[in-house]
Amino acid sequence: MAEVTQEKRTDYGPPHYEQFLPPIVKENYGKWKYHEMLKPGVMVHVSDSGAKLYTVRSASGRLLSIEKIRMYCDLADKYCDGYIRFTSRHNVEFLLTKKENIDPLIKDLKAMGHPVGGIGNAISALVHTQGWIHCHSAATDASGIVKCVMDDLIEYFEETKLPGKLRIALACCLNMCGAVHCSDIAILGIHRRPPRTDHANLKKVCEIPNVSASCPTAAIRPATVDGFQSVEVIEEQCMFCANCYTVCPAMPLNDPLNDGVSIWVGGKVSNSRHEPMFSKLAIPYLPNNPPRWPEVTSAVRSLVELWAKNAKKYERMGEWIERIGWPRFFKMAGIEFQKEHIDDFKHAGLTFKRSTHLTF
Amino acid sequence: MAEVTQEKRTDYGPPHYEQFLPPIVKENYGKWKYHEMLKPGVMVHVSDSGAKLYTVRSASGRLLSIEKIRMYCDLADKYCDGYIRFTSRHNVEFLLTKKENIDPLIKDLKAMGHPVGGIGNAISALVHTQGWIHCHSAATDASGIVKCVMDDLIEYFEETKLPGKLRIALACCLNMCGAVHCSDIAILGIHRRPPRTDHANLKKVCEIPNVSASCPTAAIRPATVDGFQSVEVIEEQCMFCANCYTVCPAMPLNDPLNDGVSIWVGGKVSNSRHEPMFSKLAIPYLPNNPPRWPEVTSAVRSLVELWAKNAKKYERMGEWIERIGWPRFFKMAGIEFQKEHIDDFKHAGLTFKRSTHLTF
Amino acid sequence: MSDAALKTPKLDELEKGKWPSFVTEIKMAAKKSPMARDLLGQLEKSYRDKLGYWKHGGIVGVMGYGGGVIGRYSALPEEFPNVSHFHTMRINQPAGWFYTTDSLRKICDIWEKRGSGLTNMHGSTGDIILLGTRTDQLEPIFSELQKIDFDIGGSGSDVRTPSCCCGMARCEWACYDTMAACYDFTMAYQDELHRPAFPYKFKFKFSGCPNDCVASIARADMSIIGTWRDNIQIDKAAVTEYAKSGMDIKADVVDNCPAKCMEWDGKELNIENSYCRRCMHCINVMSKALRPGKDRGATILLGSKAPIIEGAMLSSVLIPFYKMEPPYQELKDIIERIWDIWCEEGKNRERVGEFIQRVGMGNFLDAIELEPVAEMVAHPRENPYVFYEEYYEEGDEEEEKES
Amino acid sequence: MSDAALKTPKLDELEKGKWPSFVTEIKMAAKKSPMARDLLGQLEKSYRDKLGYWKHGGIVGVMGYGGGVIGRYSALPEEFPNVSHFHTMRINQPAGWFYTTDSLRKICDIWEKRGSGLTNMHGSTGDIILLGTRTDQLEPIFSELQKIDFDIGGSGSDVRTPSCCCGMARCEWACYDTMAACYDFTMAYQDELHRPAFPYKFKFKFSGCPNDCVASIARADMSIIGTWRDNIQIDKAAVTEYAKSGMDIKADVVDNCPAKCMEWDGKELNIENSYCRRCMHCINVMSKALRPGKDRGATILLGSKAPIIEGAMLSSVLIPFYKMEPPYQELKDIIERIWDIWCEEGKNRERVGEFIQRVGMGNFLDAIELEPVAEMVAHPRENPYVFYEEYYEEGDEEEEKES
Ligand code: SRM
Ligand code: SRM
Ligand code: SRM
Ligand code: SRM
Ligand code: SF4
Ligand code: SF4
Ligand code: SF4
Ligand code: SF4
Ligand code: SF4
Ligand code: SF4
Ligand code: SF4
Ligand code: SF4
Repeated sequence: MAEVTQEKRTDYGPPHYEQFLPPIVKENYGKWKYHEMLKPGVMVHVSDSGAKLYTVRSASGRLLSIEKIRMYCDLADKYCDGYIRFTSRHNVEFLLTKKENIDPLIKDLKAMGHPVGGIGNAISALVHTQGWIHCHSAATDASGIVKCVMDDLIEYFEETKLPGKLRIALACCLNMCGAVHCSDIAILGIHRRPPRTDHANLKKVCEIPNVSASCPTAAIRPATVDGFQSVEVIEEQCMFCANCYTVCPAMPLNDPLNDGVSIWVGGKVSNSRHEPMFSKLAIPYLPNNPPRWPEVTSAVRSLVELWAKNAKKYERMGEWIERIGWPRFFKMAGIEFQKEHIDDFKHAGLTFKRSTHLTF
Repeated sequence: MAEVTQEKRTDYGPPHYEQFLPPIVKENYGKWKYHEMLKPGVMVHVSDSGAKLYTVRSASGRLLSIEKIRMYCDLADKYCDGYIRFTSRHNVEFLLTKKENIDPLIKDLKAMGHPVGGIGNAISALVHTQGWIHCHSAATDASGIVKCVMDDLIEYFEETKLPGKLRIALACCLNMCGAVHCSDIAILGIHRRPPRTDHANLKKVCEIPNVSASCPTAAIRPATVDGFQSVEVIEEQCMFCANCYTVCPAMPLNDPLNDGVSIWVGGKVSNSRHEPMFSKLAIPYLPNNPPRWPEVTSAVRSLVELWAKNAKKYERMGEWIERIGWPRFFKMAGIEFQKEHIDDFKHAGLTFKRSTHLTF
Repeated sequence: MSDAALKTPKLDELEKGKWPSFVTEIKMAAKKSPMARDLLGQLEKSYRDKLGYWKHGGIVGVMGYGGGVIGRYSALPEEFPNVSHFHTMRINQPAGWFYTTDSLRKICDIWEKRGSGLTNMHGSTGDIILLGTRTDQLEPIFSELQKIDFDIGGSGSDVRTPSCCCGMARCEWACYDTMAACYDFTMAYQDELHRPAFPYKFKFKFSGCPNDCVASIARADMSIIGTWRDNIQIDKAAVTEYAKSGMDIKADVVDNCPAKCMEWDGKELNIENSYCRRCMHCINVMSKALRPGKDRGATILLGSKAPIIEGAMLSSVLIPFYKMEPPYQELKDIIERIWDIWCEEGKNRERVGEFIQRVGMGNFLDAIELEPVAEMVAHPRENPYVFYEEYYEEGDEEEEKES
Repeated sequence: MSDAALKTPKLDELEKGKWPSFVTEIKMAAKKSPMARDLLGQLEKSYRDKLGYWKHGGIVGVMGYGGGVIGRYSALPEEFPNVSHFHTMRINQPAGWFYTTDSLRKICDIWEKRGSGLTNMHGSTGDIILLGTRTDQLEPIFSELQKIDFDIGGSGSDVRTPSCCCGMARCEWACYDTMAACYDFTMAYQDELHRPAFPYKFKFKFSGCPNDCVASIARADMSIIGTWRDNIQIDKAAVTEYAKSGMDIKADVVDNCPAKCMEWDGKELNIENSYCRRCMHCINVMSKALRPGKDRGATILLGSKAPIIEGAMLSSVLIPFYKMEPPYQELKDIIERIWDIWCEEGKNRERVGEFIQRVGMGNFLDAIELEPVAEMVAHPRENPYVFYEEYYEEGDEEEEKES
């Protein structure tokens, strides 16, 4: 009987968070006074009551096997009374009450292959998406590039030698599930070939008016092709957004020869100092070159280092570029400015340089 | 014979400026080293050679009778060897080589009723337009309001007690011949009633497709009214731009009951410090109240004084507001923020507040 | 695919280097899970061919719910039969992503039995992502989840799983209780979360202060970001401490204040709070000396989203300051009104931010019965194209204008 | 209207106050000119009725020219017969608005004989405005203007009368010879100025430095604004003088530098010129100590205009730095190409700034054969909607991609 009721339960929502809070957190909830970074990846929060909570932040690859989760649990049982949390950027945080547990925990984590860091003026883990692991839309892989980029930048995760925080994110298509649009550096998978319509099947799987309507540039119109009721795409009007594909499976854009990656810079989310900003196009196209995407990793490293070398303390990527101006940024970064960089979408005019504030 | 050739002369262009330059200007052309303001309305330019050129700037009403021009000429003959110039804001400038001529000249000017000033941290003359003097489009008069506003603000023309320059401009309709869109304070004539179509005559004087096409909101469509081929206006879609009237005389918007004036603030043109900025809507509507427009003059004075009291040195109106934020500006100015202030044209979304940078 | 044949030379390259390897994770799972093994095989092929091999998603789910499962099928089911189905389940994470090891182990156990053994901790909306299972496992999994009190999250045109920063649990700057609010709203909107009935998705994200550690301003249709109304709390002694310890207060703090409202004369730090923009910078840098004021609440913003189709948007201010006190009724009333008008007049696949831009903020505010305030705009309009809704007619008494 | 009857109680109010009165001017003219007198009468009526009494303009002009005269007719010709025609003539001012009294008197003489005796010195485009005459006077006036070497300015869809700041004639900051350039371009485009053949008007304005004293960035389709490429010239001794004389160099100069590229240690002023934005502020404030660099020229910007119809625009950078040396051939070639494409593809009443926005800056640059440079944008695109013009086909050799 109980069993049956159980089966019909819906809309009960997630478990209440309180049962997952360590006692020290419950006791000092809302009473934290200040925090300090003790060393890379380790900080302490001090409460009004004087209580101290130590946090050790460790990188995960986000894609975790249940084996790995269980290993984490073992560590949390050993050092944290069975509590553990994840962060909004997919790191794992161990909350300790005993300072002396910090180093043994870090040792165990490193032994498992999980670096500790990402706190303070560091690069934290990449927010990213599914890529070839799970999504039909992907113009590139997600986890693979993330792995290569962070292998290369690991020093900036494990140390805090940057002028400020630097957030990198990746999305494998223009849907931008990784919400890369406000990242210091964004890696974005892009298509560059118009959809190749499966004329024979389109009518069966999609509604033709919906497909036409889905195109923001009105590049799609109903047409009979090879005797099939289908659509035709005016290729010059296509900017590869894949909205048609989202609406209709018979219009795939994935294409090994033309898909690849673009790099965007200067976005931020926090309101600290400068208001939030969108990322802007830096490198229009780099090829998909698995398994190690050398072009992408080296481009990202150059950008990180250029910023690290030139920005003032606390200056995020976008704040730095705003101070020195985009022309100077392109020069310093050695990136050729091209037609592709110039906005030509709806509000394009507002991105034109409407002053003489120029550097030479 | 010569007479006849003369008659057919075209495209000879304006007279060459060189013949109008005082000798001291010709000699030191391109060699000026620095300038200083000596007193309100008077400055000296010093050349690399040491030569000194004194400028006395005097207000004119822009609308000048030939009698007045001749009086100016008399003064220029008396003090300036027969040279005179006008400025880009319609003031008259007397260029003197003898310092001792400054005061007598000023005396003569004042006797003629022409104040001296407008240089440095002052309010200069208003750039403005035709109004009821000459234009068919005017939603208000131009010269009249200018006169009232400057009568009221004369102290700021004749003295230099402001934090920086303040530019006021007026345009009598949305065509904005006074280019008021980048002024510290802009006074703009506005219509608020949709065109009243002269159905009986429209077809005779205008092409119906052109009229329909002229409307940016597509509020106009062909229709037969009272048996006449004409157009109808969907009134809720009209935002009173008068573009239809510019294209077609049979669609007048002028209307004594609804026309009036709006006030805009915070624009600038120069690249000094901040990049050029557009003026933004401060007061959506004030009535046309000739001959002295008391509502307009008092609104303008309040804005000037609010800025004068609160801005830092060199801070133009728009720079000041940008520092303190628009909500604070509205509070300090005692202006009620209304629906009308919120942009709803093409790029409206970009004017929404997309951060938490707020003052309370 | 036969066990012996599984060679992954490309993917093996991704086991090198210091960053945790997802390939290693898949291989760990593959020891027990044929699904994980075929995933590895198909992925190796993707790496070789530079192409994903997943078919366009199909609609699958559990009884009673309209979302929460992303259907996924291999395009190469013959080559990789174990991933012929490879559906993802989105499980609503607990607020703030805090867990007991016990609860995590229970999830692992279910997923060991009935799924690929692979997860994302977490998806970028915030859910626990259980990565890869077959259609016939969906109901059994749901029924086992019920037993451990984990419910399914959102997908499709519904409320998406809300998320929040750790807030008061582990941060000194939380201006309201993010976890309590996140939980409350999640519970309040269970029906909207599980049964898509909107024009498109609607996301909530809760950050405790303007640092916005869940990036809510960039990726939530409603962004709820903590702030304060009164003065920054200053501990003058602690300021002196910072100065003594060598901090360059002028350069590091004062010069970085976007409002230029701070003064430091070498001895005393003064803040002209009426100009302070609540940006957090000074507080971030001098955590021991400065704290947000005491009159705390949140700024409510609306409309952020990724670029498809009108271009990306950040959320914009709807309510400059809202006291975030349960049951948050006033806010919920506004949310209802927003949903009402958006459901009624929104186009299919039009996010609320796009909807507002289309109908105009002024009209939108009218519809949800909210007064316009200057805080909603970065600046007032620059163009003179104002729609006045009424005008005087000849013969009108002046007083009669309102119509 | 009979002389005796002319009462102007409303307008009389505008003879009070310290600012020069346009009513007084009209009255001065009215003593001799019946036109001015009827203008006064009609204007008094406008003031009473809050309404203009001019009819929608008609097309009038002089032989050989397509513009330069604004036709104007009273709507009350019976009441005010002397302004039944009240056309305006736009006379091309000399560059920089410098005159000899001799030349001005000659204009006055013509206008006394053949017009209302009223003028605007000057119109907001820059012309001498001769305010009010009859159709039959237009040819005689033009023929008399010819004798004194004054030509007619622009109106309609043509090049409008260019204007410029006084530049090198009276200003230490002129980075190129604005008056020479203004005159040269005016002469070069006489045909385009007098014979409307464009989709809409096209204005030139020349400012000698970024202070932009003719507001060219706000109201010229082509804005030519002086600037420099090398380092600001510093006279260190003069800097010291300013400091001694009590100037707060930190507050007044350094803190106002938008590039934050200046340093003042109480003794020496240093400018990191590679970051300097050429805003002019420091030079404006310390005119004796700082001067623009020596490698001077102009930034060429395109596209500003009033709001009708797409909303107001400021000009945007087309050529970041151009050496303004006669005959300015390279620039003129570009202008030709701009006019070609705009005339070919521009819509009726579409300003060049609107045209560029419609076709896209990238495409526009292609058409006028100019390379894109980063200086043209405030920032690169934020949206990912790039039109790539070619793609690889299967079987393509990689090298063959270009199509
Ligand atoms: C744990 C976490 C919240 C959570 O509930 O999960 C968190 C925790 C803290 N954040 Fe954060 N932030 C977290 C994501 C974010 C994000 C969101 C993101 O990255 O997607 C942002 C916005 C990033 C952006 O602007 O693009 C963010 C912007 C900040 C800032 C503003 C930094 C700036 O200068 O722009 C601060 C203040 C600071 O660092 O001085 C901050 C400060 C902090 C503090 C110091 C707050 C505190 O006193 O506890 C915490 C440790 C700081 C650190 O990691 O350096 N946190 N923080 C998130 C950790 C993510 C990770 O694993 O790396
Ligand atoms: C005479 C004139 C040029 C002309 O050829 O006619 C002129 C002349 C000078 N301008 Fe100007 N400006 C003139 C119109 C302008 C305009 C255009 C306008 O107002 O429509 C601007 C742009 C205004 C704006 O930004 O909205 C302009 C923005 C400046 C600036 C920048 C001020 C700022 O801080 O934004 C300076 C620099 C300064 O004043 O320190 C400047 C400086 C100067 C100097 C000091 C240049 C010099 O060394 O000779 C001249 C006297 C200054 C003064 O009037 O205070 N001039 N100046 C114009 C006089 C108009 C008038 O009668 O008042
Ligand atoms: C799983 C996840 C990525 C991840 O690896 O973390 C994801 C995966 C997909 N997203 Fe997303 N989105 C995910 C978070 C996001 C986010 C970030 C966020 O929520 O903070 C965004 C940007 C913010 C936003 O909502 O705008 C995002 C913006 C999109 C969009 C574009 C929506 C738009 O209005 O622009 C689409 C396209 C669509 O809805 O048709 C999309 C569509 C999709 C679909 C369903 C593909 C599709 O076209 O139908 C993806 C399924 C992939 C798969 O097979 O697993 N996904 N998606 C994230 C959800 C996990 C979770 O529940 O925790
Ligand atoms: C006389 C003058 C105003 C003044 O009192 O100074 C003027 C007067 C007229 N302008 Fe203007 N404009 C005058 C300078 C301007 C300026 C300022 C400038 O050139 O620096 C502008 C804004 C800058 C610009 O070009 O965008 C300007 C933007 C307009 C517009 C809107 C154009 C647009 O693209 O948005 C119109 C409407 C049109 O062209 O149909 C217009 C139309 C008109 C018309 C012809 C009315 C019409 O609808 O046909 C006006 C004739 C009035 C009359 O009866 O005398 N006028 N007009 C100015 C010319 C004097 C001169 O030649 O020196
Ligand atoms: S970003 Fe695109 S490809 Fe990547 S998971 Fe989201 S929808 Fe799929
Ligand atoms: S990819 Fe986008 S632009 Fe291209 S056809 Fe499809 S919907 Fe249109
Ligand atoms: S602003 Fe309008 S009303 Fe005034 S002169 Fe120009 S076109 Fe005429
Ligand atoms: S005034 Fe403007 S909006 Fe109104 S009908 Fe005429 S063209 Fe359309
Ligand atoms: S958003 Fe603010 S309150 Fe929440 S974790 Fe970040 S810093 Fe703390
Ligand atoms: S919170 Fe930001 S705006 Fe306010 S005083 Fe501190 S730094 Fe300045
Ligand atoms: S624009 Fe520059 S050069 Fe020309 S007058 Fe103004 S300050 Fe002098
Ligand atoms: S010109 Fe402007 S940007 Fe350059 S140093 Fe001077 S103040 Fe700074």
